[in-house]
Amino acid sequence: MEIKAAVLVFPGTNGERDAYFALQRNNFSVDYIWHDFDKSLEYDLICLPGGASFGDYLRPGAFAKHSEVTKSVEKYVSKNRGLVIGIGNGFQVLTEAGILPGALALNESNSFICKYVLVEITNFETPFTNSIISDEKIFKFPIACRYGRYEVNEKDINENQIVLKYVQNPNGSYENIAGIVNKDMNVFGTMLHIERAAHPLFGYGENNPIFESIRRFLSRE
Amino acid sequence: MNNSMNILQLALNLGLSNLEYNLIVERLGREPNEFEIYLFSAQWSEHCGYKHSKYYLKKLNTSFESENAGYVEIGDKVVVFKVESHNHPSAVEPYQGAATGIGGIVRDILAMGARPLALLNSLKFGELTKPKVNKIFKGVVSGISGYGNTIGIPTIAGEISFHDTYNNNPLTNVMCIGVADKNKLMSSRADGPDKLMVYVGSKTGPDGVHGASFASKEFGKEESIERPSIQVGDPFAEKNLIEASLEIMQIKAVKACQDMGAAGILSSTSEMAYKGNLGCELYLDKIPIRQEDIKPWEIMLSESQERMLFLIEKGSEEQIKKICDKYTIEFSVIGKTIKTPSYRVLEKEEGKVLADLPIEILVNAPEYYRNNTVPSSYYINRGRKIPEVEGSIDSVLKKLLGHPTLGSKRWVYEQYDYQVGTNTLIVPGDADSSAMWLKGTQKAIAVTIDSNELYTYLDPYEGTKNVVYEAARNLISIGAKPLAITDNLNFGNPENNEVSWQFERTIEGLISASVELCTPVVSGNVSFYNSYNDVSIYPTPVIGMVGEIEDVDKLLNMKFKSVDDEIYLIGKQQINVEKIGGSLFLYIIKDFIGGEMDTVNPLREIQLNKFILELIDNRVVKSVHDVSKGGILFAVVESCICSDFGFEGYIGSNVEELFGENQGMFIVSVSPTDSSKLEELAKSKNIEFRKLGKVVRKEKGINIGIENFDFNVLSNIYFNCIPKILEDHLC
Amino acid sequence: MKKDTVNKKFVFEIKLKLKEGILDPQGNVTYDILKKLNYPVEQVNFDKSIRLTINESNLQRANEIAEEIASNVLVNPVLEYYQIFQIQEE
Amino acid sequence: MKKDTVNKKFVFEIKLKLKEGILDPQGNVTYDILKKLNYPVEQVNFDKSIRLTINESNLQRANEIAEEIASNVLVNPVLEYYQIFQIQEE
Ligand SMILES: Nc1ncnc2c1ncn2[C@@H]1O[C@H](COP(=O)(O)OP(=O)(O)O)[C@@H](O)[C@H]1O
Ligand SMILES: [Mg+2]
Repeated sequence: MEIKAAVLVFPGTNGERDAYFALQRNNFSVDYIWHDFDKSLEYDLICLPGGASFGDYLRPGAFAKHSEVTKSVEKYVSKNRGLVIGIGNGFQVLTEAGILPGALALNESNSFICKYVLVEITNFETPFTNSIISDEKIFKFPIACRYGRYEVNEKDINENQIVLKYVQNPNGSYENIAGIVNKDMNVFGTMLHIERAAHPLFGYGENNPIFESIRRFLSRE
Repeated sequence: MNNSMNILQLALNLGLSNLEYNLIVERLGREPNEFEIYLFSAQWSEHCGYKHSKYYLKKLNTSFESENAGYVEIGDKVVVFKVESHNHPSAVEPYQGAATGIGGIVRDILAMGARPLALLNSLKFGELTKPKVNKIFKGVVSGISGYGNTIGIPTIAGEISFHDTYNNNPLTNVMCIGVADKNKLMSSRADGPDKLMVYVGSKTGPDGVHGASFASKEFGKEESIERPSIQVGDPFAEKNLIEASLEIMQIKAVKACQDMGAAGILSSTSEMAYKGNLGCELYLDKIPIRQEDIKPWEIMLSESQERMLFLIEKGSEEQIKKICDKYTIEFSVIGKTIKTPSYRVLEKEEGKVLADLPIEILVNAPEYYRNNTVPSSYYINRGRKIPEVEGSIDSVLKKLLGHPTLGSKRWVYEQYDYQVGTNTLIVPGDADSSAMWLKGTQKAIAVTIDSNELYTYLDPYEGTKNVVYEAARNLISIGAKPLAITDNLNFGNPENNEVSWQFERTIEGLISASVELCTPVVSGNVSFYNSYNDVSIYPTPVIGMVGEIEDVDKLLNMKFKSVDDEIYLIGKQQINVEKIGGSLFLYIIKDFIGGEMDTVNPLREIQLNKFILELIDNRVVKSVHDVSKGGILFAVVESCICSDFGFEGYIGSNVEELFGENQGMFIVSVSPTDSSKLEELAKSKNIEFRKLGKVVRKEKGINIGIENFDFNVLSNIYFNCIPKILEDHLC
Repeated sequence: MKKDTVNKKFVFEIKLKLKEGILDPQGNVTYDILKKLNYPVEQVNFDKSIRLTINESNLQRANEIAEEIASNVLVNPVLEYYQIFQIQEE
Repeated sequence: MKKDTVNKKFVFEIKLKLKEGILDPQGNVTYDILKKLNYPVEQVNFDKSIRLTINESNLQRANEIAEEIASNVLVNPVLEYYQIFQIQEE
């Protein structure tokens, strides 16, 4: 069964080709969607990739929330049409748009951080993690951002929405949170560049655990 | 009479000499008007006109004036690359200076029709403990991070060194690499008359007016001179410009492309037309401007960032405008090429003519050549006796690891996104060079950037050769075959005999090394007037080199891989302690520069390089690291630290043998089962080798027989080196 | 939204301040530097300040627009709150 | 610098504005977005605003300190100029 994924491209986005490559390698069929797209999104998976939409001016993701396609994503989510993931800037867009709770603030160090971190998967009961075929709970992924510090009001997030936690907090994120889902568990956002774990040449396994889980989840339906 | 006095005075104020002014009058056969003098002052500045370097650069075996960047072919791809400096702007405003430096070199690559895929940089700063230097350092690094990361081009490698010669003249050299399909390269040459010159990108403001002539002056004097209005980078506009340009260049009606760099509209339009043996006509009212009160000459000279010039066939305007609208950037037809070889600037079409100049006079700045004599400092330096280094090996090693030139640059490269684009196969800190995968193939592009101001100061000719060979060794170390060179020649005041001599000898060294290694110089840049109060920096040629990796699965880094692997020194075996002049440890420990420097033996080197590549190709070795700054012990320690292993063996018995620098050496590690194979191969190829020791667990430390170092102690000094200095000298 | 009346210009400053309890890394870094330089500072806060020139027929409308821009576009309510000031351009 | 007198707290706002002619990319892009959303804006400028709490014995000393901090540490004189305001903390 063909699983269709869309990679959204905002002005300034620069991780779209990385997301495309990773999704393709994980057997999705992929299209790019430019940000002025205001029709309904007929895809099984929507990916908001990393980068710096609108130059990250004002705040990362702050302007992308006004793009037509973001409204389309909102509808897509409320209709429960499929799954949505936001990576890095994509996560920032989702929080700015209120599709995911919380916000991403300036790193504690006041500077950009690009490095590998270890994260623990804390909830295996989401579409993004429930088919991970590994006994491992700890994974290595890269981060690359200046605004990666996750902040949220305690009351806006439930424990089971927290999917990934840093083993060692790199940026001051609340409760070591590295990735979350919404209450309906059809939207996932993370500051980890999971799409960069796309090939053994980059020091990862043949398959990406998260994309693999998404694909399994979607093909089961 | 009065008027022509004023024009001459203006010319002098703008940095032209009396002689040059007379030359202009003579060539034109008339007095230039005020507007035209502005044009000449920029186009004939050192930065645009290459007045003091043209004569020498012509000797390089390359057609250097033709295009925005050079290239090599790998498979059915073309790899385009160039290095460029932004030294003066970085001294005045480090963040924006570095940021706009990135923007500029990226547009050079883009102008060739290639997608920019990776960045490297070579940075030079004074003593980091000085508040001023400290600020410049932090500013430059965050400028590169802020701009490079935002446009989504990874910064994958680089080099940084700290020396007091750069206290007032930091160097920011940035290199960019792009890839295009073989038949898709774009030219900057106008291919016929009556084609439209199209302006694409951000609006024009008064930014960097005088930038070109500013880069052609030295600091110190005339401190009060009006600062050029600083160029501010807009990475979002750049990203839009990149995507728009790549789309525009797919259109057949697009004939040529040129970035607007130094002397912006003026030099891009004039050079594009001139290269096609044509003239051009520009209409000033068509140029998108940011503020109403900008003067005509400011528009021409402005170095506002994020702008490109295209030459297109009539009729394709709408198609191109649509792309610009999509990316929210300006589009405007600003003029056209004409048959008459004149450079004409009009207020508006059919309007007042502001300038009408024979284009070849405008574009061809005079060429200066000096009969250089060898400065006495050269002999004096060589004659200086290399001092005794007292103190234990332990204390010397710790000092080196804690010196920012040798300590880890992690604090820097963690601020660069080195992975966006997912082509980066070697991340910073893991090897002597980096590699970019050509997705869809087994091949990769290897890249490195290198310099050594101590070597090139002691002996510009041999020093430059050493640097080029070291760049080659860096590529060899990861398994790449060196293909071509780009160079950035950072020098002091070229009107000074010593500097002029250094420049000439550097070019000669560059030519000889590039010929020997079969790596032509395909692009480059010259930066003069890096001086302060009449003191010039050490001559600093920076060499960028690109190589090819046949099979990505064979890529190697410098990390040791497993306990009990054996470690060999391949190549030259005994440090000639008579020839360790220019070694970094002498500068760090004794503040000494002088003495006899080791030089490369081309035949031996080339043999050695071939041998190392063979070892890698046959998967005999598991890691390779070239021996360079800091000598043999430092190379071994670095491999240990970055791989979390210890060492046990013997390297040498005194400070000179352990830290002295000679040419032509590699450290390799090999599994015990393969060591005999390695030895046999080396013998059959007549390559010298010596077993230094073996890899052990890090808990056992780094044991060199005469001394045993605690792994964690060394590792901490190495990784905390820069953060510690910044912390201790917070400002 | 077009009006026939002649429009005037109003300039507002929208100030975005971090909410109580939200870390201010820029403020902290600057504080450390100032302390090191021996300045008697007790606290440093970085705010964002955005100046808007608005074309409207009257102050009240302009005020409403500024309010709307601040709350819809500029502020991130998880991290920040805003204040609006009408200013005289100097 | 230490005084025996009891110190008071003074709060200042240092505002950093871009000099005439210096490009303001953030302001420009924000302007574009507001225009696209049909707000009647004519111009948008991004300034920096830094609040300093200073411990000093009297206002005049505090003022001098604020001045010194602004000019020595905060302002980037090639791009910006500064203004100092004494403020009442709300
Ligand atoms: N030191 C050098 N070595 C080789 N080529 C050089 C050198 N300096 C300049 N060039 C070449 O001269 C041309 C003009 O350089 P430059 O003025 O820097 O270009 P741009 O107009 O892109 O700024 C380019 O083709 C460049 O590669
Ligand atoms: Mg160019």
